[in-house]
Order: sequence, then C-alpha cells, then structure tokens
Amino acid sequence: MDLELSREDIAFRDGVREVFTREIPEDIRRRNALSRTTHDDIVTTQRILNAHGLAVPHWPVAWGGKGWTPTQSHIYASELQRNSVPQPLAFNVSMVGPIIAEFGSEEQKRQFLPATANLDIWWSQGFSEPEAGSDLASLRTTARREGDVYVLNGQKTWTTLGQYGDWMFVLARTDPDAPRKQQGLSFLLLDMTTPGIERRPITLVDGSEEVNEFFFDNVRVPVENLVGEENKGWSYAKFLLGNERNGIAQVGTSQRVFADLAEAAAGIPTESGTLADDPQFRTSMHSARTTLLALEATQLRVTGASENGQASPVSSLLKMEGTKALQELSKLRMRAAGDDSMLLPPDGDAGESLHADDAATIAAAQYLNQRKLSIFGGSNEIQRGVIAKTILGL
Amino acid sequence: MDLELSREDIAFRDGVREVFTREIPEDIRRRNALSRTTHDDIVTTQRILNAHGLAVPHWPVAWGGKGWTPTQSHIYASELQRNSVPQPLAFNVSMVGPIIAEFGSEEQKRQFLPATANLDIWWSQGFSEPEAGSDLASLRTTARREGDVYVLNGQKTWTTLGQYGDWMFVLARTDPDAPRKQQGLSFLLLDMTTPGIERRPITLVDGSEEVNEFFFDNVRVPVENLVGEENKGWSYAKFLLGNERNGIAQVGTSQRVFADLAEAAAGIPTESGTLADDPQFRTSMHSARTTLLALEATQLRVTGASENGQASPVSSLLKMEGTKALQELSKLRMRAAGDDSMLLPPDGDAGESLHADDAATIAAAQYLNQRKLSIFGGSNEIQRGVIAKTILGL
Amino acid sequence: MNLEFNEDQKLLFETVDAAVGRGYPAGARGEATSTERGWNDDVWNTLAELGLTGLTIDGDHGGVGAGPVEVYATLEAMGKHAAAEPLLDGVFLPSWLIAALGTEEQAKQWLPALAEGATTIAVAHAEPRRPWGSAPSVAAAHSGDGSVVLSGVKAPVRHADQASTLLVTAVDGDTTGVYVVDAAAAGITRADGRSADWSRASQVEFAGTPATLLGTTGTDATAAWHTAVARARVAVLAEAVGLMESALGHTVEYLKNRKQFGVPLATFQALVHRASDMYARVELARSMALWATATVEAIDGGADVDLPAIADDAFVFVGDTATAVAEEAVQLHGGIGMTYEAEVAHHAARLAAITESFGGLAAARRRAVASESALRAPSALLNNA
Amino acid sequence: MNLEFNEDQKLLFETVDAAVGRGYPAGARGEATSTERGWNDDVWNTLAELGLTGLTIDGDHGGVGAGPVEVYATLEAMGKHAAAEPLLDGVFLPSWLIAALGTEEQAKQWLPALAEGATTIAVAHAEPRRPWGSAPSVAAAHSGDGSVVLSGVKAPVRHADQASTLLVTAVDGDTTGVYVVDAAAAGITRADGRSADWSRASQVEFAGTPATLLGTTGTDATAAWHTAVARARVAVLAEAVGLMESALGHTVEYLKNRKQFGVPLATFQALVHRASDMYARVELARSMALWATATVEAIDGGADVDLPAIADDAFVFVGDTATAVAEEAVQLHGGIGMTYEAEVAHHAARLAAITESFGGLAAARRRAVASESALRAPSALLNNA
Repeated sequence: MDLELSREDIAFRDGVREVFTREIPEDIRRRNALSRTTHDDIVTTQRILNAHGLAVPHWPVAWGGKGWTPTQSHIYASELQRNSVPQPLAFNVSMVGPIIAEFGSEEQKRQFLPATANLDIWWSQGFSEPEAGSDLASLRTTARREGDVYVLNGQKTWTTLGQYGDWMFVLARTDPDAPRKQQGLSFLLLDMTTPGIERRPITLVDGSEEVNEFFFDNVRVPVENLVGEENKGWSYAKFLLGNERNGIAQVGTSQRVFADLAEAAAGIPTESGTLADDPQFRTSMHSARTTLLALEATQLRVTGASENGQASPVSSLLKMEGTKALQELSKLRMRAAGDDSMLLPPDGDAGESLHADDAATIAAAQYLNQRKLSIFGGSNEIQRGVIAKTILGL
Repeated sequence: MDLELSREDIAFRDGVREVFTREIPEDIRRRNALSRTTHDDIVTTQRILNAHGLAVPHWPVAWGGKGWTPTQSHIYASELQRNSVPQPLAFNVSMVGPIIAEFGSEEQKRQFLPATANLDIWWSQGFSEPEAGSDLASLRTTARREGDVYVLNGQKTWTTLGQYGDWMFVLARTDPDAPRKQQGLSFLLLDMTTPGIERRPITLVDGSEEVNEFFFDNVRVPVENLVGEENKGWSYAKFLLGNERNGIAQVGTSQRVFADLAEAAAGIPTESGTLADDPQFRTSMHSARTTLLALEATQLRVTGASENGQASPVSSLLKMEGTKALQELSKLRMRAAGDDSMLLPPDGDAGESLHADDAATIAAAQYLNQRKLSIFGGSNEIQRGVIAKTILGL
Repeated sequence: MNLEFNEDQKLLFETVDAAVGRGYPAGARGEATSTERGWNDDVWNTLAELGLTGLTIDGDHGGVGAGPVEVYATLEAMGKHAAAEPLLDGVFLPSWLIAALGTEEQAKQWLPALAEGATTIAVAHAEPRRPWGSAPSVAAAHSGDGSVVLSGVKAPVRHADQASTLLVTAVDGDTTGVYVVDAAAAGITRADGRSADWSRASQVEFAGTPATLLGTTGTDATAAWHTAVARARVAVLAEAVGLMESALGHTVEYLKNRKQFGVPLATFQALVHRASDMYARVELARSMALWATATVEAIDGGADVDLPAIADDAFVFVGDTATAVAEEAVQLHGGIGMTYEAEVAHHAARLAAITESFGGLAAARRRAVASESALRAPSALLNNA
Repeated sequence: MNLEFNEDQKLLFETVDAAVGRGYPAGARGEATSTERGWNDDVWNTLAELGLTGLTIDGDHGGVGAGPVEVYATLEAMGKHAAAEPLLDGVFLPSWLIAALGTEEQAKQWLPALAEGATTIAVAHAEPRRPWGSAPSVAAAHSGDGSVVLSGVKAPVRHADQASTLLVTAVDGDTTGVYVVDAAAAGITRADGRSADWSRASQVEFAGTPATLLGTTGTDATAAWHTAVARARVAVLAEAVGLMESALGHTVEYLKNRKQFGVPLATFQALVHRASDMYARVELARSMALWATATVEAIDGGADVDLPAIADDAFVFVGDTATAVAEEAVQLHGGIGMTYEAEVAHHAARLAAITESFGGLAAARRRAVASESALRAPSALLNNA
C-alpha cells in the first residue's frame, strides 16, 4: 500500500491546481463556495478550463480528451472541488458530450462537440417527468415521426439550470407499442428556440431557481437530431448511468466545507470561548472528519482498483454516503451559525448578505437546499435498492 | 394540566413504595438491578406481594384484583421498576391468569387462580414456534382429540424461564382443516410432569439461560384443561395482546439505570477527572434523560386518557421507544465501564464478579443481553408495521 | 396528574384550527409570506376577533389572561397550518416582557393595543456573531436632558418591518435593560430581509436613537428577560409539534396516493417503516412539548422549577426531532418535497427556523449539557421523586 | 497511491482464510472458547506452521518480519471466521513491545519461542477502574539484592491463563516500565474468567512477584508502550472488518432463506434497505481500517505521523460502525440472532469486546475530540495537503 502520490502525480496535481487557483478568478471561486455561482461564472470558468485542456478530459482524445489514468482523474475531480472551482457543466461534459462522442454521427460530432466543450452551447437534460422521477422506463413524452421531423409532445421536469439552456437532450417515446416499456425510447437533440416550448421555473424551498419544468406542444425536431438509432434511447441513457462518475462522493467539496467551518469556528464566540473549544462542536467535527477520511480512502480504493482494470460496484455507496456527509456538514454549518443564518436578503440567494458573514448568512438556506443531494441524481432509496440487488443479491 | 400526583395518589404511592422497599429484601432488589435475579427471588417476591395484595392487582376483584384507577396502575408499575423489585411473573399475572379469569370454567378458576397469584404454580408460555415467531397464525403444534384427552405433538420455543415451569399454557392446532389459519387453534393448560415433554435450554449470547425449547411427543392433555371453547384459542391470545400493558416502556427501570449510572460516573476516573465531567458522557446522558422525560410524559398522557375512558393506540410506540431507550442506556453503561466490562466469572452470569464493581463487570454482557428487548415481545419491525396499519392507515 | 387539554382548551384548539385552516389552504404560506405585510391580514383579523391577540394579556389590559396551555393549543393549531401570523413573536413575547418588566403606566400604554391586534411589537435581542446568552453590545447612553439613546446593531429582528414599536435589549454600564423604541424614531436604519422560513426579518441599526427603559431604572432585566424568553421557547415548540404532525400527515397521504413503478409508494415497506418511526418521534416530541407547557403552568402556580433549564431540555429534544422529521418528510416526498410549492417544504423551512431561533439548538444543548441537571435522574412528575 | 493488497498479501489472506475456515465451521467459536485452552489447538498449530506466529518478528529472531498490511490480511481472515486464536494479544503485541523496548538478549530469549508458536505472552496493563491512559498503579520495588518485585492488581489480562510469561506495566517511582514476569512466579494470584466474547481473561494480583524490566533501567517506556498499543489498536480493526463482513454475509443469507408469513424475509423491503445500509457502513469501515494500516506502513517507512492519534481516529470510526453493524445483524436475525448457537451472536459479542478493548471506545473518542487534529481538514493522502 502507498499513501503518497507519486512524483508524477504531484506534478500533475500542481499543474491542475495552478490553473484552478491562478486562472480561475478568485471572486468566481468565492461565489461558488457560497453557492452564489452565476450563469456567467460557469461559462467563464468552463472556457478557461477548455483553453487549458481541462474542460472535457474524459472525452475521447480526438475530441479533447486527455487519456488520463484513474489517479489523475481522481486528482482532477478532487482539486476542482477543494479549490471551489465551478464544475464544468455536467450536462455538457459528462452527459450529452460522451453520448454524442460514442453514438452520434460524424456530422453531429462536428456540429456539437467543440461547442459543447467550450460551453458555446449550454445543454439541458430532458429525462425526468412528473410521473417518472426515478422510473425512467415509464416516460410518457412522445416523439411522433412525421416525414423528416419528430413531433414532440409532453412534459419534462427537474431540469436543472434549464433556464439557460440553448439545447436540450430529450428521451422521448418513439414507439408507443414496444413490448417492454424500456424499448421504444429515442434520444433527441432539441434546439430550445424551436416553437412550442414553454418553461415554468420551479422555485426550491430555499428560494433558489435552479430547476424547471418544460412543456412541449407539437415541437418539431428534425430527424437528423436523432442520436444513434431510433428506439435505442434507453441503452444510451444506461450508458450514462454506467459511466464511472468521478467525484460523485464530493469528498473534495466536503473537505473544503470542513476546512472553512473549522476556520470560522475559531471566530464564532460562545458564552465561554469560541465554537472551536466547544466539545459538542468538536465531537461533530471529529465525526465528520473521520467519515471524510473513510470516504476518501474508499475513493482511493476504487481508483486503485480501476488502475488495475477492475470495475467497482461501489458508486452507489459513494453517492449515498458522500452526499450524506455533505448534508451533515451543511447542518453543522447551520447549527454553528444559529440566529445568524436567519436573515437572508429579500430577493433570495441572488444578492449580497445584509451583514458581512456570508457563510453564516446562507447557512440555513444552504442546509435546506442540500436536502436535494439525497434525492436528485438517484435518491438514497434508489441507491439502497441498487446495492441490495447488484451487490448483496437481495 | 397538572404535573402533580394528588394527595390520594401520593398516599397510594407511599403505600406501595413502603411494601416494595421494606418488605422485599434488599439483596433481592440488588440482584435484580444486576440482572442476577434467581428463581427463589422471584417466588419470594411474588409471595410477599401477594400477601400484601400487590401481586395481581389487575385481576378481577373477586380473584384478588384491586380495581385501581389507571393512575394507580401507572404508579404501581413505575414504583416496581424504580425500586428494582422483581416483577410478578408475567406469565402468571398478565397472561394465563387474566385468560382463565375471563374465559375459564369455575372449576379452572378455583383450581388455578389462587395458586397462580401466589406463584405456587409457575407458568410458562407455549406460543412461539421455530417457524412462527412473530406469525402466530402459522403455528404447527397439533392437539388431536382422542376421547377425553388431546394428544399434543410439536415444538415450542423462546419459552422464557421455562426451566422452572410447573404448568404451561399452550396454543395448539385442534382443527387442521379450518379455512383460515387463525381458526382451529385451542388454548390448553399443560402439566409439565406429563410424559412425553422434552426441554432443551437455549443459551443466549451473554451466557444467560433464560429461554428454552420444548418438544412434545404424544403428550396427553385431559380435555378439562381446555380453556374456553375448542378452536377459539386465537381470540383468547388476541385478548392478551389487546390488554393494556402497563409499564411496557419500562421507564421506571430506565430511570433507575440512569440514576445508578449517574451516581457511578462520579466515581469512574478519566485521565483528567471523572466520567461525570466528561462532555461526551454528559451529552449522551442528557439525551437519555430528555428521552425518558418524553417517554414518561407519553405514559402520563396515555394514563390520563384512560382515566377519561379513552383507549390509546400508542402501546407500540411505548414498547419500541421505551426499550430503545433502555438499550441505549445499557450501551452507555458498557462504554462507561470500558475494559472493566470484559471480565466475567467463568460460569456466566450466575456467580459473583471477580472484583467489586458489579455494575461495570456485567455491563457488556448486559448490553448484549438487552438486544432482546427490541426482538422479543413483538420486535420493533412488528411494532412499526402495527403503527403503520392501525395508526397511519398505511 | 394529567397532560390533556380540558374541554375549553380543546374547544380553543378546534376554533383556531378551523379559523386558521380556512385562511390556509394548500400553498397559502408561500402567498402569505410574500405579501407586503408578510402574513395574511384576514387571518390576523380573525385571530384578533377571537381574542387570541389578547390571549397572554390580563383582563385589566384588554386581554383574556389565559395560561400556557391555551398558548400551546393556539400555537399547535397555527403550526398545523404553517400559519405565518406572528402571534408569538409580535404579541405574546412582547406582552410577557412588558408584564414582567414594565411599569403599570407602560403596561397601560402597550398591552391594550396588542390585545386588540391593532399593532405588533418586535423584540430585538440577537446581534450578529454574538452568543444569545451574552449581554448585548447595543449600548444605552444618557444625554444631558435625562433622555436615553441607543447605539448598535440588532439582527435578525423578526417582523421588525411591520412593528410599531421595538423592545430592544441593551446595556447601560453593567446593567442590562429592555428598552422601548418607536419604530419610526430618529436614528434607526432598517435593512429588511427574510428568514429561511420566508417570514420577515430585518437588521436594525441604532445611532443615537431615543429610547425608554421598560420598567424602573437601576434594575437588571437579565433574569426577567431569560424567563420571558424561556416561556417563548417552550411556546414555539407547540408550533413545531403542529408543523411536524402536519408534515407527517402530508407524507402519509403522499405515500398512499403517489405511484412509482406502477404501484403506490405505500407498497414499499422501507418507506412505510420510516413513516412509523416519524410517527413515534412526533408523539414523543408532542409529549415533551406538553410536559414543558405543563411545567410552565406549574411554575405560574408557584412551583419552584428552573424554567430556562426546562426550556433548554425541551427545546433540544423537540428541536432534534423537528430536524429529523422535516428531513424525512422531504426525503419521502422526493423532488416534489424540495419545491416552494410543496407544503412539506414550508414545514421543513419553518422547522429549521425554529431550531435556530432564540440562539439556536447548538447553544441550547451546550447549556443543557453543562447544567448540573444533565445527570439528574429524570422524573416528569414534580412531586414524585 | 494504492490501498489494495499486493499479490503476496492477497495470497496470504486467501491462505489464512482457507486454513482458518477449515477449523471454524458453524458453531466452532463457541466450541473453541469452551475448551480448556480457550482456542482451537489444531488451528493454532496450522497458524504456526504457516509462519503466522512469526509474522511480526524479524528474521534474526525466527520470524518473517512482515509489515502491517500482512498483519491486516491475517487478522481480517481470522475475523471472517470469528477465530479465537490470540495471534494479536498473545504474539503480535508482545513481539512489538519486546522489539521496541527489549535488549537484544531479551529479544533472543522471547521472540523465537513466540515465532515458533510454542508459547504465548500475556500483556497486563488494564487495571480495575483505572483509565487506560493513566500511569499504572502496579508498583515495581527494588529489593536489597538488586532484584525487582511487583505489587498490585491487573485486570482484565487477556489469555493470562495460557501464557508462559506476562508483560506487565508498572511504575518505578516516576518512571513507567514494562516488566517481564514468569507466569509461574511466586506471589501471583490469578482468578480466571471470561470476556463478554467468551475468550479468556483473568485478574492477576502481584504480591512481591519477581520481575525483570524489559529494556534498560532509567528509560521511561510510556511513549514506546503507546506506540506499540496504537499498532495493536489498528491491527484489531482488521479483525473487526472481517467480523463485520461475515455478520453482514450471514444476515444477507438469512434474509434470503428464512421465511416468515409464508415468504422469504428478503421480500420485506424495510429489512433489505437496512442490509444495504449495513453494507455501506462496512465498506467505509474497511476503508478506514485499510487507511490506518497504510498509515502505519508509511510510519514504518519513515513518515512523520502521530500514530496514537491515527489509531484513536480509526478506532472510533470503526468501533462505532462495529456497534451499529452488530446490532443490526442481531436485530435482522430476530430471536435466533440472540442465541449462543448463532454465528452472528458471536460476531456481535466479539465486536463488543473489540470496542471496549485497549481502554474502550469512549476513552478513545475523548482523546480524539480533545486532540488538536479534530478540527484539522482531513486528507487521506500524506503528501496531498
């Protein structure tokens, strides 16, 4: 065993860290740490990363990928999170990009991949529907072929950051008579300027407007925007879910939140000292700390195993326990702030806080917002089911 | 609302407390606090209680009952537990006694009730079977009528303290062809000296020998030992389960364990003081303390409501949360003892401890033994099901 | 020995439940908190007509002089509908402070207006990054003409934007006092915002703002302040119980009605067992809140009990439960439970705001664990040691 | 960067797994611990033949000089079968103490016998009601002839009944030392009992018992003692991981095979989800134990890390998990899981014994929370701050 990065890996880490800390403007990273990242922050960041070859490192090398080792991928994801760099837009770099690169036509690759890598196109995800959150096989949105277009009707929801979307990748039912529900779905690329699309923003409990509903009323999609084969959409979507999801446990993010909170605690007065001396707080922090060590060690095991060519079935575990740890930290942050977390600017999360302590001000809203971590992207209940089925054989 | 006992209730409490603390020998109560109660302790205690009219207060007045108010019943159960008095044998006073009093013949009442109250007969419970722990409807033990006897064949298990049993009340299948599994069961009284009975003791994880298995091989039970009607046994068993179970949350016991541990803590040294100063310990104790307050308040609500003639559906809650609290305390006791809980006398729980601190010595074994609280008498899983069905309508 | 409502209290609960329920159909909390006032005026007027704004004010000052159990019944009903009207913050707590500290003249000046529902008073104690239990940093200074002026910052001040008057804690040398300040007084700068539960809160800055001491000069108000706040901290738990019961109810209905993979969610035993655990927790929390309420009643009847310590114990227990129940209610709803339009989202937000009110849960636990009562054998009955 | 076994370590795990597995069919732990010796002699001999009794002893003294990862692999395999042979208590820990503190002469006297598996040595440090981290109360006195005698009580001393020799911590004035005592020496009174996990333990009383200091007079052994114990505390977590994995495995099999209400328990989703949570916890605990092991290896390679602090962190995390997993394994088995005949009962008992070993979990958490590292940002890699 070996708990040290090799000299090469350290050089690699220092290289990406240099870009993350020197090239990405500090105010962008500060806003990201306070969950106030703007549209422009995301675009600016991704274009800088792309300019340094760091936006789409996991794509095929022909389209900008880097052919990294698993350890390098791990370091990259970890450093992004630890340095509070806004993640390259997942819909672009982790979802539609790899799908187009794998299953798209040459024409589609040329048209979309460079623009997707550089965030010249902002993609939205059109998978979930009101009656099919975790159960994609039950999707109802239809795409009826009429000559050289598909006519799209239906509804998509939980579309994160869909308000900025230039294009959307949509899973829609092209064969309503398919014998199994999983069959008959197709993967379509939809220009959001097409007539017949209506958006309804969904405000979340903390006031954030990050998800949306979309309604399609006879929206016409040219057949050349079908990816791969008709009625094979399910297998493309599954390709995504099977993709190794680096950084899914968000350990780097949790490490940063931990460090920020530990630092803040020394400046938060209690009746008899500071929060940093408070045994309750220290106990909770120690528990968070050991959990993060165990999570990072689990990631190292997974990374190490994939260096040896083995696949690991523990991504459900990492998703579930990693997000749980981050949620616990967000609760701890709120408890540390107390009353100070109960005065937000009137317009929700967009403005500056009323007094100077940003992290305390947003702590309660952030705690509420982070409830989503155990729901979106495969709820903990879904993850438990996956573990039971695929690992325990139950 | 009113958080005080009335003058009459105080007088009542002082009366029972006087019997519990003056009449029940202190060494018996000390052994009970250390889970070293012997057969003789239980018999001695119950006979003293019976002599003072305190063994079977919930029976019909004609057979020794006291016709108490719900508050008096609550006080009685609480004081028994708080003073570490061995409970009157539940199989006698809470199970077979009330069944015979309600459904038995006059002959059965005369034969059994006084002897049952005075523990001249020690009863065992013959309900559970290996394939039907929580699922009594699936019982397989048969009682085939042959002239004036039932011939009993089958197996019973989890028979607590069955090694001392003079008689056993048995639920057995008299009609194997009944359309519903719940039908066709009968309630029989079995003299344990009858030929054909074999006992196998079951040792528990902590070494205690408190449960047993019994095997019946053509055991002949006179028909006059049938209680009530043939094939109606299920409804008699259900009568028991519906009976209000005073003290089911064992709050009095937990209060005593808490007080003992708090007192002990001041004498348990840590590197820098005593356990009583340790913030971790104090936090756990504070949590236990507030839980016990909430549990006792819940009991007071139930008692208050039954004074007003209302039945309460919360006995599942009290069983589940009350035993959970007691289990937590047993874990806390083990943690407080540390290494000191890892040296038991070689013959298990029967002898005296090797050094003077009895409570620390038995703490780990006791912790292990108390795992049973969330399993026996209706597991927590069964209780959750009951809550879902009867209270939440799920 | 009894922890039940009496018939009048039951009737009170039912009355508030019905009246508030009419004003709070699904989605109403979001609407109410986004009005200019921050709550529903019609509901407020109804509450005033029912005499609830005078609940904690004695008959001599225009109220009905009810006790803590009536406060509990009222606030549990408010919580049940996630109602936003600031009965506790804007009326009950100020009335307790005025009754405890004010002169008879001051009581006459403020209590009748509160009892009528004609006005609300905001209590300003919290200060940025200052522990709730510490003396305030806002300072009272005496000017030449004998008048008093305040300087310093208070935040968050709940519902300050609608209050006619502020009760402000401040120090005069070594003495802590509660000061009455007209909301329109000179030298006040107010920045309005919202709490995480969407109710209104403000930062209020005082710069030589004219103020009047509540009560008589020379008396330290700390003990009376802590007692009144402890009373409020017990009272807010009733609202928490109402919120939790409602969150559980919505969750159970959702499990019954919502289908996934072609069957109702109630088919999934893992979810059902968690709902059962929620139920058990809510009932224990209800017992704790009722017990703390009965303890306050006993104290009013002369019992010698440390009210702030009781309030800490109950606040910690109910607060922990509130957090767990809110999290489970949202989780069992899935994405829907995260949205502003979902009832349980508002329940969760309000429950979070309650746990961080009055200095917050962590500080309450810190005090409770340090208290010598932490290791005292528990007994819910006061005369049954 | 790598937390995997290498090929040799994998082979070692598989070898021990197979060898111990043969000696430990279902029910075997109960049988082994109830023999006169307290473990299975055949298994012990096999372990010795495989060289495992010499695992931690260097080549010069008859061992193979393996490192912490080999210890981990061996003990995880032992834990997997709930094996009772005292490799850690009776050989590894004494060998670390002798290597760290002993003179070359002493090393020659004791290590080869240990390496052969011909004897075990019991380490006697715990004292009734004395915190593990405090200096011992057992005192070393010098008699006129220059020899040393010990007086005082040690308990529990694991496997003292079978040991040929005891290593006893004692104070000589202000200096703490580790003393070698012949098990048959004069002035020893031993009362034998058992631990909650059914393995043997004793109370050992010394009254003027002749003893020899391990190492050289005048050197305080406290630091070396804590380091060796920290090594043992990390090592025992490997056994805990093996036990937990096995408890989970038995639970999964039980859910698959056991029927209730006419269907397999695995039909009940509430139980299945809890098994999934158990799995997640076990894997995190395994990662923590592996990480702590790799840290010990790095320390052996010269890394500057505070081993006792790492041991506390890992012990607390894995210990909490062990408790939760043991409780769930028993609970999901129902009554059967409570019985001496059930495999999971022995897993639970041994896991409880592990959490209370070496001073216990509460003391470890107390130290860890007080340590300045409690608020230090975590990083599993040593050169990746």
